[in-house]
Amino acid sequence: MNEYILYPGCSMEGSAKAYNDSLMAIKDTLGIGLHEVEDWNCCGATEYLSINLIPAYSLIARNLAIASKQANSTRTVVAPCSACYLNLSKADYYMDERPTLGQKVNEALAAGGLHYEPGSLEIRHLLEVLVYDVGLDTIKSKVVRPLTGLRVAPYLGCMVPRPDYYNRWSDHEHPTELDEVLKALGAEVIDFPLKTTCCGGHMTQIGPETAYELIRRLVSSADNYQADIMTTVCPMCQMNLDAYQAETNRHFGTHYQMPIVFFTQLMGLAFGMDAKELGFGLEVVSAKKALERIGVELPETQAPKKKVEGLPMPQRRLKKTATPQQEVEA
Amino acid sequence: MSKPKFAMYWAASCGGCEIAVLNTHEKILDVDANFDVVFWPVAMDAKYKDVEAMEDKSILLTLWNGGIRTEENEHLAHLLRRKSQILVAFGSCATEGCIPGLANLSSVEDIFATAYHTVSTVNPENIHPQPVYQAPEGELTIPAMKPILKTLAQVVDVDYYMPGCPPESHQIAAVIDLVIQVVQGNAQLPPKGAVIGAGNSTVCDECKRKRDVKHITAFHRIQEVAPLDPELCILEQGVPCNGPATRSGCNARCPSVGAQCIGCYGPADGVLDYGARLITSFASVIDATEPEEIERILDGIPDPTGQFYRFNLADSLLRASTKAWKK
Amino acid sequence: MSAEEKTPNKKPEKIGVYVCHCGSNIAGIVDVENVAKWAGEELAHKGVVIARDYKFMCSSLGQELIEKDIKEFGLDGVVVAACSPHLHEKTFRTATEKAGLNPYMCELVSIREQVSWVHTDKVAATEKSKAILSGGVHRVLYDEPLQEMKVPINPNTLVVGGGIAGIQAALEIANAGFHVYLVEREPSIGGHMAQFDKTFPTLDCSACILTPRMVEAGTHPNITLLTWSEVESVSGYVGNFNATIRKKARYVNEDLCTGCAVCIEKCPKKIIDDIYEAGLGYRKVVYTPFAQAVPKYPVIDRENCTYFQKGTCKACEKFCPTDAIDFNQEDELFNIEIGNIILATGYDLFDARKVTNYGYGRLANVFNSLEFERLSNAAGPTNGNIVLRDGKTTPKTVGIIHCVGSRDRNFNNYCSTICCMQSLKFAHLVKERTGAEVYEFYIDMRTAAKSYDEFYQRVLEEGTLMVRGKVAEVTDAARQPHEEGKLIIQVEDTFAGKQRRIPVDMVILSNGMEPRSDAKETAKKFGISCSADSWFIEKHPKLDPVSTMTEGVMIAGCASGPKDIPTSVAQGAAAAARVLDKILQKEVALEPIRATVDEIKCSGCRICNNLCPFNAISFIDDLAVTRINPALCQGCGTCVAACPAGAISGTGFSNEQILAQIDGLLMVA
Amino acid sequence: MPDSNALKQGAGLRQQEDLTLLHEVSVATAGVSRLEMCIQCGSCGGSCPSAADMDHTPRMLFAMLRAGIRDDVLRSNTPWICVSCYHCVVRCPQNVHIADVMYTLKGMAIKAKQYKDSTAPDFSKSFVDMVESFGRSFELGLATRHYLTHYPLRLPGMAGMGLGMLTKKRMHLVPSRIKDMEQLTAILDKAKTLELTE
Amino acid sequence: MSEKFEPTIIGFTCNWCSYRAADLAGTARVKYPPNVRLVRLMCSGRMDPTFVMKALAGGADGVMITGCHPGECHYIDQNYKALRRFLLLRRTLAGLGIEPGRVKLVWASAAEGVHLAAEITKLVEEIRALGPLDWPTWNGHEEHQPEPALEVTA
Repeated sequence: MNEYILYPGCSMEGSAKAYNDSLMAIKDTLGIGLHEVEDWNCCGATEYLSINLIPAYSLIARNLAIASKQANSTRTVVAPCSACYLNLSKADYYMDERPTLGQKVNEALAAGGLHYEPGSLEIRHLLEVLVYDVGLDTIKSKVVRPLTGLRVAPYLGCMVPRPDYYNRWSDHEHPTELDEVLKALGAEVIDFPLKTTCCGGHMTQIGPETAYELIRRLVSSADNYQADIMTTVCPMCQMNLDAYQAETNRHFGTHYQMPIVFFTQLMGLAFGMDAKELGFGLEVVSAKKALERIGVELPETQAPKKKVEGLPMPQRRLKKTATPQQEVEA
Repeated sequence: MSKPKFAMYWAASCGGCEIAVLNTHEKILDVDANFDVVFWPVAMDAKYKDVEAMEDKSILLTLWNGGIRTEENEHLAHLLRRKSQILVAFGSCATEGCIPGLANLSSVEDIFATAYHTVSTVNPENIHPQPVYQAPEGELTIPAMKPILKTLAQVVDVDYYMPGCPPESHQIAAVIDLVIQVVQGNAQLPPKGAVIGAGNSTVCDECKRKRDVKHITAFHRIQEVAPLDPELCILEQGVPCNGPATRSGCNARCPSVGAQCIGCYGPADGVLDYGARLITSFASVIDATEPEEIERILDGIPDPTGQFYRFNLADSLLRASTKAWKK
Repeated sequence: MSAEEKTPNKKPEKIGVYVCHCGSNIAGIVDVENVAKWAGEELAHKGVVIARDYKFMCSSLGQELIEKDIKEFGLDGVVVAACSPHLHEKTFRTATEKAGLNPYMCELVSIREQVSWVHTDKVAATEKSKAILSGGVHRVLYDEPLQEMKVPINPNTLVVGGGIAGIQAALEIANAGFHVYLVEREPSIGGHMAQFDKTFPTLDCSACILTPRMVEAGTHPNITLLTWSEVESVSGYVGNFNATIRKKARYVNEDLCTGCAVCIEKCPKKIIDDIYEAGLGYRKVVYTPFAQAVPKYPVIDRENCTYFQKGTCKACEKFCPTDAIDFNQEDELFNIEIGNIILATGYDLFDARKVTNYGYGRLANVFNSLEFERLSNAAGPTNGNIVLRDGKTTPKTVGIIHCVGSRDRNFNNYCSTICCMQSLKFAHLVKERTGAEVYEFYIDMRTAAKSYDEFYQRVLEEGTLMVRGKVAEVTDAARQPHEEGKLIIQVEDTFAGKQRRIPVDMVILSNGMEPRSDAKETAKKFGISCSADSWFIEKHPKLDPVSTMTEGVMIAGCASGPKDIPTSVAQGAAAAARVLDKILQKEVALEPIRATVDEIKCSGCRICNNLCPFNAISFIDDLAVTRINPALCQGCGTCVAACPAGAISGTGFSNEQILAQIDGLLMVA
Repeated sequence: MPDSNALKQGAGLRQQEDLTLLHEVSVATAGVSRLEMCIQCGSCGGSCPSAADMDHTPRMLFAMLRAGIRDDVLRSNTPWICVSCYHCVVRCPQNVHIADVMYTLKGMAIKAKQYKDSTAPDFSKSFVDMVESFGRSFELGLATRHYLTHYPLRLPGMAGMGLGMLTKKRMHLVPSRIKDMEQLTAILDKAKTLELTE
Repeated sequence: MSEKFEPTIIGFTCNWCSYRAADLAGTARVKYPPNVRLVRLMCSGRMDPTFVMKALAGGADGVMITGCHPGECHYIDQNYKALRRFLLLRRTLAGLGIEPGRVKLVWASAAEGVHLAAEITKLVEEIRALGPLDWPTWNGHEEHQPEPALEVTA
C-alpha cells in the first residue's frame, strides 16, 4: 500500500468532479492511500503569479508548509491537477534555486506560524505516480473490461511534462506515460501529435478567439485521427475542450463532437466499475457514443431547460461589477 | 683524572623517561663507572645552587626529559644549558612536547579549572594555585605556568634529540655506550642537531606486517575491528596507524603486538610538521572522489587533531590552539 | 626542526635581482625603481648583491645585462620580476645558461599578470611586488642546478584512427622515411570523409580526393596498416611506448585473399548497413564497407553470418577461388614498440532523436546529415538521387535546419563549426539535383574561413531562402488545408519578427559533432586528459594545439573538437611534424622536474604506490622500497606531497623551495 | 550647445534608453531568470501557440528589455497572451525562464497601469480577490463575473455553458471557504510588504 | 578598528589551470584586490598541508588552494587527492581553533580568469569579515643564540 499526501486543488471540487469521483473510485483497487492536505488553499493557478510575486509564492508555500507538517509515512505530495502540480513544484524548486525568494516566502509564512524547507517534500503528478510507483503491470492486472476497440487520443496538455523541474517524465514534447497506461487498459491509442500542446488555458476567459483556435487545433486533429474520445490528466484542459467545444464550433462553424474525459475515468471503466460512479455523464460533450463501442451504456445527458435566474455572486470586495440580475435580464 | 660529569633533569613529563634509564639494568652501572653523576634529582639529593656554583660547561652530558611548562622549567633549562657541553633533549616530551604538549589545546585558566574545580577533583577548600601566597611564615611563591608548553629546543640550543615515550632502553644503552666511546677517544660524536637512539626511516620499515597498495573506504577505531588480522597492515584494515609517518627505532613495538602506532617517536628526518604528513598520506589513499563520500569516510576519524598531534603538537608548525593564546 | 636546517648541496650566495618596467605595463602601476632599491637593501642579507630595474628585461639588451652581471659579480642565482613564467621563463633561463650558470638557478616571478594588470592602487601594487620578488629570492636560495634528462626515441610511430587526419599524419611520417603503424577500428580506412559526396566550399568529390590518399597509405612501404583492429593497452613513455594491438578476426586470410569480391557476390544474406550507409542501404554479411575500401579484403560479420549462427551455409567458402575464407580465425593480440603516438580518433554524430521536437525517428522524411550525405552520394544507395524515404518521390520543398544539438544547453553547449557550411552545401546539392525550393533555418551564419563566405553568396544567388531563427518544431499536424500531408516547420522568422509555419516535403537536420562515446576510456588508456564534455585537451589551445600534456602523445582532427576537413588535414600534418622533430633529434630532453625516492628513508609503507596515473611508481618487493621511473614521471608532485616519511623529493618544486618562497611572500606585511 | 529637448523633437529622437530595465526585470523574476543569456534565436517565438495574437514575439520583448524601451514593453500585450504552455521554456537553448519573465512583466504592467486592454488584468485581479476572500477559487463565480464585466452580450451563450456545468454539479453556487482564513490573510498581508530584490 | 583590515592571503595554484587563469585575468585586465600572493605548483596534487600551516603560522590570514575542475586535471585525477587532503586538513585545523572559512579550495580552469578573480575577491571579503589571524611566532627558535660547536673535553 503506497501512501501519499493529496493536494486536490479547487477544480477537483468543481469542474473536475468527475476526476475526483473516478480517482476516489480506483484508488483502493490500485492500492494507494491518499491523505488530503489539511485546510489546503488555492495554488493561485496562473493568475496570482502575475499580480504579485511574493504573495503568490507564499500562497502556494502555505500548502507545502502544512503538508510537510503532515508528512510522516511519506514525503510525497500528489497533485492530480496539472496547474497545481506545476505551481507546487515551482515554488519548491525556485525557493531553493533563488534563496532570497525562499527566505522572503518563509518570512511571510512566519506571519501564519508556518515554515517550509525547500526540497523537504517530493511533489509529483498523479499519472507519474500511477506509472512509476503502482506500475503498468499492476494496472494491467486489474483490468476486467479491456477497452478493446476504443480509439483514444491521449492528451496531457502543457503543465505536466513541462518544465519538468525534476526530469521525471520520459519527454517534454512526446511523453509516453499516458499512452502506456491506456495500452495497459486495452485501448487503441493513437499517436496524437498534439498531446502536449496548449488547450488555451485562461485565454477562454480573457481572449476567447485565441483560445478557440487552440481548442480547434486539438479537437480537429483528434478528429482527423478518428479518435472516439480524448482523455486528459488536467482539469483545465478538460474544461476548455469540453465546455467550450460548442462555442468553438459556433466560432468556426464546425460540428465537432469530441468527448473528453479524465484518464482515471477510463481506468475505472476498465476495472469494471460503474460508469456513473466514475463521473461519466458530467461531461458536456457526451461520451455516450464512444462508450457504446465497448458496450458501456450511458443514460442520455441533457442540461434541462429552465429559466435562467440570477446566479449568486460573491459580493465582497468586488469592484465596478454591475449586479448580474440586470445584465441577464437585459 | 676525574670522571666526566653527568646530569639528568625531569621537567614537564610523567617520569617514564627516568624509569627507562633505570630499565637499562646493569648498563646503569657503566654510567656510574664512567661518569660522575653531579645532578639527578630523582636519583640523588641536589640543590639548584650547587649547579649554579658549577663552572660553565663543566657537565659533559645532560639528559633533559620533559617540556618547558613553568618558569622553573625554563630557569633550569637555561642553567643546565650553560653548565653542559652536551645537552640532549631526552624523550618525546623534551623533543616534541608529547602528551603534556596536548595542553596547548587549552588555556592555562581552563587547565586549572579542570584540574582543581571539576567533579574529578575533591577540593573542599576550593584551593586554587597562586604564584604568590602570604603564609604566616612569610611570602611563599611557586613557579608560574607559561601560556603554552615549549619543547627544550624552543627555549635553549639543543645538541641532540632522543625521541620516544619513553626512549627504548636498548637505545638508551647504545647512546650511553657511544658517549663513553667518545670520551675514551674511540669514537666521533654525531653531527650537532642529530637525532640519536632512533632509526632514519619510519615504523613500517621495522614492521613485519604484510603491506599492499592502500584503498581506504572506511576508518574504524581499533576496538571496532575484531578480530584484527595479525598478518595484514593495520592501516589497510582501516585503523588509523601512525606508523608510516613515525620515526623508526622502536622495532614497531605497538603494531607487532596488534595495536596501531600512535607516533611517540615523532617525525622522520627533515619533516617540518608531523601531523601534516599523516593528513596528506591518509587522505591520499582514501578511495573516494565525491565530497559527501569523502566526508563520510573522514567521520571515521573523530578527533583528527588528537590523532595526528598526540605527541607532536608543541613542535608542530602551529604549536597551539587559538584557545591557548587568543584572548 | 625547520626547513632551513637541512640545506641542499650548496646554497647560492650571490643573487642578482632584475625588475622589468615592461614599458609602462608594469611601471605604470608599480614603482619599479623603488622595488629594485628595496630588494638591494632589504634582501641583501639573503645574498642579493645587485638589484636593477630596466625598461624591457626580455629585450636582447635586458638579457645581456643579466649575462654581464653573472660574469662580473659571479652571480649564482638570478631572480627576474617581470611577466608570467609561461611567457618568458625560457628566455631568461637561456640567457642565464649563456652566461655559464645552470638555467634552473633562474627564477621568473610575475608582477605584470599578477600585479600591474589586475590592481589599481599603486602603493598596494608596489608592496605586493616586493612580496612576490622576495618570494622569488627566498626560493632561488634553494634552487638546485638541474640537467634535462635525455631519453632515446624509437623512430616508429603509432597512428590511431584512419580518417583523413590519421591518414595525413601517417603519410607525412612515412614519406619522411620512418615507420608508421596505422590502426583503424573499422574494416577500411577513410573515416567519415569516405561517406561524403562533395566537400565544401570547393565541391570537389570527396572520394576523388580521398581515395588516392587511402591507396597511398595502404600500399606505402613504411606503413603497416592495421584495420579491423584496436589498441588494447599502452605502456611506457615518450620515445619508448609499448602498445598491445587487438587484430579482430576477419575470417578472411589476408595472405590468400585477392579481393576479387566473389564471396560478397555469393553471400546469400543482406542486412541493413547502419554504419557506412547510415541505415539507408544494405550490405552483405561478408563485406567491404565500400567499393574503394582499403584494404580490399572483406570481413565476415559474425553476429549476422548464417554459418556462425546456424552452422550451415559457407557459400563464401565454397566459391572463394583462393580458399581465403577461414571460419576458425581468432582475434590476434600482439605488441608493437613505438616512440610516439598520434590520436586521430575522430567524432560521433549527434543523435538527432534526442531533439524530439524535430521528429527525427518519428517522422519518416526527417533526415540527419549523414543520411543526406549517403542520399546525395553518387555511390550511395540511391545513386545520388535525392528522394524521400519511400525511395522514389523527389521533394519539391526542402528545409535544412542548423545547430541540431549544438549551441544548446539542453544538448551540447558548443558550436559544431562545420554545420553552417555543411548546410549550405546541402542546399546547393538539393537545388542542383532536384530544383526544389530550399529553406535554410539558422541562428547565426558562420562562414569564417577562406572562400567560405563566397560559397554562402553563391548559395544565396541560387535562390535558397534564408530564415534566421532556431526552428521550434517539425510536425505533421496540419492546421490548414495546404499543410495536409506535409512536414510543417514552425519557426520565428526573427528578421520579420513573425512566427511562420512552412510546409515542406523533406527536412534535413544538420546535426553537430560529439566526442566519441568511448573518448574518456581512450584518454585514460593513453594517459591524456579530457574536457568535461570529453574532447581531448590540447597542451595549449593556441600555441600547441596538437600536443597533449603527455610527452609523445599527439592529437589531430576532431578528437580535440569539431573541425572541418582542411583543419583536420593541417592538424594531421602538424602532429606528424611534431613527431618527426622528436624522431630526428634521436633523443628527447625531458623537463627535469621529477620525483625521486630516498631509499634509506623509504619504509616501504606503499602509501604512494597507487597515486601515479602514469605508472611511474613501482614497489621493489625484495628491497621493500618504492622506486620512481624518472622517464615516466611527469613531475606533478602528488607523491612528494603524499609521502608520510618525507622520503620522496621533487626537483624544481622541492619542499625547501616552496617553504622558503612562502617565508619570502610573507616577509612584506 | 542647443537645447537637447528641442533637438529631440527636431531629430525625432526617442527618450534616453533605460539600460537598467533588463536587470530590474531579471531580479524581479522568480528563480534565476538567465534573461541576460538570450541569444535572440527565436525558439520562443517559434514555439508559442498564440504568437499570432502577440504584438511582439517574446524574443523581441527581450531585445526591447535590453534596449531599455520600457514603455513599449509594458504596453505590449505579449505577456497577457502567453498561455504558460512552457514550450518555449524547455526549448530555449539558454534555459531562460521565459514564462516567469512574462509573469514579471504582467506584474510590472499592472503596477505601471500601462497595459491598455483591461480584460486580462481584471481577470487576474478578480481571481486574486476571490482567493483572498475564500482561500479557494470557483469557476462559476469567476467566469460569470468576468463575462459580465467584459462580454455581457456573450453571456447568454456562455451562461448556457455555465448552466450546463451548474446542473452537472460541476460548478458551485457558493464557494467553499478554507477554515483558517485568518492565517492565510496574515501570510498574504505580510507577503505584500515584501519585494524580491537581489 | 578604524581603518579597513587588509588580510594577507597565500594562494597555491596549479601550473596548468589556475596559474594560467591568473595570467588570463591579467591579460584581460580583470581587477581584483591585491591581498592574495600566489605560489605556483605543478599540480594541486603537490599541495602539502605543511604549506598551508607554514603560511598560517607565518602570518597569513587565509589560504586559497586552487586546481583544475574535477575530471579535468592535467595529471588525470590528482586534483581529487588535493580535494581529500583539503577536507581532512580543514577538520584538523578546526581542532586548533582555525575557522574553516580561512582555508578555501577553488576549482578554476585555464580559461576562467574572471571566475578566479571573482573567487579571490569573495575570499578576501570573507576573511576580512573573520578578522586577522595573527598567529604568534612564540619567539621560538629565534630567541636563543646557538652554542659554539662542540669539542668534548674530559
